[in-house]
Amino acid sequence: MAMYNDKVMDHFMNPHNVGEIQGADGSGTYGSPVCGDMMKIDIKVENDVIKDAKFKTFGCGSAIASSSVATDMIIGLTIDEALAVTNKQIIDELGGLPAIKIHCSVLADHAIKSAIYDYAQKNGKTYKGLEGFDPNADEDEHGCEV
Amino acid sequence: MRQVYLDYSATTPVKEDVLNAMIPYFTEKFGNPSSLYTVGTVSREAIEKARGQVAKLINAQDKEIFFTSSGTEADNWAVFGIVDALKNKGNHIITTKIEHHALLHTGDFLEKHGYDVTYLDVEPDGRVNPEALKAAITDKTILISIMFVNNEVGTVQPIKELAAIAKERGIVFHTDAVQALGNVHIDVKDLGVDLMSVSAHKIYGPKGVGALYIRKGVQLSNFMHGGAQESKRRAGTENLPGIVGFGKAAELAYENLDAHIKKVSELRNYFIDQVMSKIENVTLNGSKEFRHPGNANLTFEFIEGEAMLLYLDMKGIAVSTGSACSSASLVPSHVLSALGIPVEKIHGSLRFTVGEPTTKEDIDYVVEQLVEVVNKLRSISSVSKTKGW
Amino acid sequence: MRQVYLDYSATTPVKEDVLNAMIPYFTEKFGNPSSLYTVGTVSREAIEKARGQVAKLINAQDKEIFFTSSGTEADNWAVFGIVDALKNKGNHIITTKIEHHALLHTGDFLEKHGYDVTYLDVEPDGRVNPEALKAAITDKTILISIMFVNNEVGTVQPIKELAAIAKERGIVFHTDAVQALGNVHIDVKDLGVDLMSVSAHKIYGPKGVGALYIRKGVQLSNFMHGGAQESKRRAGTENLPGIVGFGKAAELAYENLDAHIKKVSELRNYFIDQVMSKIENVTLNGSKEFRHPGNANLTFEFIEGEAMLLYLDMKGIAVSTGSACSSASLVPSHVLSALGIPVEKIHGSLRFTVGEPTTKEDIDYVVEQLVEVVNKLRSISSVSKTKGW
Ligand SMILES: Cc1ncc(COP(=O)(O)O)c(C=O)c1O
Ligand SMILES: Cc1ncc(COP(=O)(O)O)c(C=O)c1O
Ligand code: FES
Ligand code: FES
Repeated sequence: MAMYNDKVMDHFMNPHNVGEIQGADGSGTYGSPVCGDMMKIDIKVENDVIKDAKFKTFGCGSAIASSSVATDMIIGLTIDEALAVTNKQIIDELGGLPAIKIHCSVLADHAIKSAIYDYAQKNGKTYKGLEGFDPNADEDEHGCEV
Repeated sequence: MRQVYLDYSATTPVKEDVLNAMIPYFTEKFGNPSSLYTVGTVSREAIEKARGQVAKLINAQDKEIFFTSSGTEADNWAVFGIVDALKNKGNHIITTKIEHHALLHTGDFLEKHGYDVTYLDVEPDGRVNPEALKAAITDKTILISIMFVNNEVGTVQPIKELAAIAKERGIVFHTDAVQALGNVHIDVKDLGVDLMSVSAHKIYGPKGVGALYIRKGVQLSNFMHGGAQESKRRAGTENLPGIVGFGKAAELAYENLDAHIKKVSELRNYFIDQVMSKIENVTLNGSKEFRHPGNANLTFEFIEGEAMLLYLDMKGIAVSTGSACSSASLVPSHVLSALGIPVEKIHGSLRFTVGEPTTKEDIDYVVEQLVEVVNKLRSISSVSKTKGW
Repeated sequence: MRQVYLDYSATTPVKEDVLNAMIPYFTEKFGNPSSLYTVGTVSREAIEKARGQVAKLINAQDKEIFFTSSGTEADNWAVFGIVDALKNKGNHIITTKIEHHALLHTGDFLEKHGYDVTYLDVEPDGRVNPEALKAAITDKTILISIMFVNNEVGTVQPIKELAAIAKERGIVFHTDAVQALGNVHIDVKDLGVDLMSVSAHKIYGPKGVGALYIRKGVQLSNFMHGGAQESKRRAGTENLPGIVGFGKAAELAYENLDAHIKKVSELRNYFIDQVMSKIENVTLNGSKEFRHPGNANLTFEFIEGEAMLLYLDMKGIAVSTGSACSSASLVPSHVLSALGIPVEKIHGSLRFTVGEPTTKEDIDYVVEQLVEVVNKLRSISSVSKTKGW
């Protein structure tokens, strides 16, 4: 399969951190099935550190691979560090995505922010990295044209 | 690992007999068919033989067949040829929302050049309502183009009835029969069509050769300008081996038509039954009754088509999808959209096309793998029947 | 009987290596290059490889090569694509009287659709005078199309100089290089052309595949509308084996270019010398210096070309003629006419083109037979040097 590199294919075929966390500290959903991609992410937080993250994704190969690698990346990071993760880093971690699939990585990046936003809301916390973030904002950024 | 190709509507392998027929025309019998010496006349005769073979498959006269480089070229020629020839008569064209891009994008181009194009809606099963066609005709209508068999959902149109409506109003009728050829019975005389596009690579012939049937007496402008080939109607040195291969493939399709239809439709039906009984939340898109014999277009809810396609590819299985995620422009299938299928369901659609080489063992293997893939992707998915979309 | 094909400008046989490269793509590796699964991506990669091979032969970037179904299609696309894209800028095109019909008939069509087309005269050797080009340019000129190497008399144009004139005036420059490819050195960057047409079957590749070089940044409308193939610029399922064959033929032509030119030009010169020394009242048409390496276009006075052609064919020799008697429309060669050759002489013209498989023995045989044929026909003829025309 020449469309995706081996690393993407591996994360797609054997995704890490699939599932849901019972009693999650934060939970966020981003995207819409109408756009063809929707990711839900649950996080477990202790002392501002993400102890665990799990995802469920409706979407294409690169959406699933991005979800897998993004959850891998944030486990063990502080909230501030996790908020600093960009879709560019997700792409780099995957060893690159086809240009047309870049938006699928944006999905993962936004889903993480949404989950942290939920955690912040529930715990009355504020993070610099969430400034200006609106989990319900228009999704024009990730390329859905429907 | 077993390799199962189930995308015969995308393209077919060239049959051994077809390739063998072609081979001599690359090397020894390579003459330019326009040349007057023997090496050339041998080529000319080979082309005329192929013309007869293609004509026979659709019950046309030999001289009503004009070879082109593809189904796409035949579609372009039909449309541009008629609008140019009849530009003093009108500027309105009628086609449908479910045509191949060869028609749709030609229509878009014409719209930018002062033409009016009506894209007819279709019924939920993909059929054109003859009353809708009648209602769309105006005094300015110069061409009606409606595809014979749809490439995604396989719906077969009532071409004879639709062509009769055109004829009554004195309007030229074209049909894109690229998917129909070799898969349904075609008799141009009985159908009463004026123009018909076909392509070799969908009937186990080579890629890069097609034909336009032009009913005797129909006037249309040339599309490809240059040399005097094809009775001066289509220029360019003939794709000699390709045309010979098209002829041979047409001959085989003619001899084999009933057996082919029986075989692929039985396997296709078995496939659909198996899938439906083993996987939940699956729907069949298109028409049950009026359908390409090999086509099964299915929606697997709650998961996305490109992901399924890639998984299946890892298991040696080749299929296609109408999902937006798999298209270069991220637009969901225009055909499934026109059938009124909601976008989230289009994302989960796969097209399987059974072909002549397909066996029951192939189907059993695909069903088995499909169950696994669908279960796996559904277990990853953020949507499900209980959670809803 | 010896068979000697001396019409390599009409078409060439496919080389064994080229055919072998193509074969797998008819049967096992038959996937549609647009398909996402492995069977499709294998095809896509084969096409990209071929694109690189063709690009290298003319020193283009890979992505500047767009495959078409023929040189004819490339010519049509270049012209229609530019006139549509630049229709707000002007409606005047400049080309020459000696172009291939793919250009001339496209020009005729445009003239019927409100365009002005200037067909430049040429010098007696077939070359375009750069001053004549300059003089023909108007404020409305949007395209200049001048062929690189003429197919009948083999004259090579000063393309670099002509393209520079176009560039200075900001006009798009196209060249039909169908006869040039593989026969002269081509470097599109050095030449400064915007568009260039080529065809596989003139360089020992298959019939039915060509390409248009589109310099990066040149805007032109699509000609073939439909699917997203060729970066959305040329629709239609790709002629996969044909493209692979074109790639291989281009690779071989690249490796072999200097040796090819040396070999065919030496044989061609030997042929001309032999004919001239053994037959009287023969003239060479075209340019001595600026000439296709394999081309010998000769006029045999007092006799008619079709008759010579048929006689030679009886002796296993394949050549072509510019005689009106051999053309479907009974019009003498427009190229020889444009060179100012009188009609009665055009009737006696034969085009011989030497190719890679040609041997010295072939040439000796042809000369021997030619002497006989010319003598025989002259003995029958009602005209002669002494009697006059
Ligand atoms: C219905 C239909 N029309 C036209 C075409 C175009 O034919 P071709 O691939 O020969 O250009 C296809 C297949 O690609 C098709 O399925
Ligand atoms: C100069 C020239 N241009 C264009 C063409 C047309 O190319 P094709 O035969 O590939 O259509 C030819 C040959 O036929 C030619 O010699
Ligand atoms: S989810 Fe649609 S392109 Fe990735
Ligand atoms: S002499 Fe017979 S066609 Fe010219």
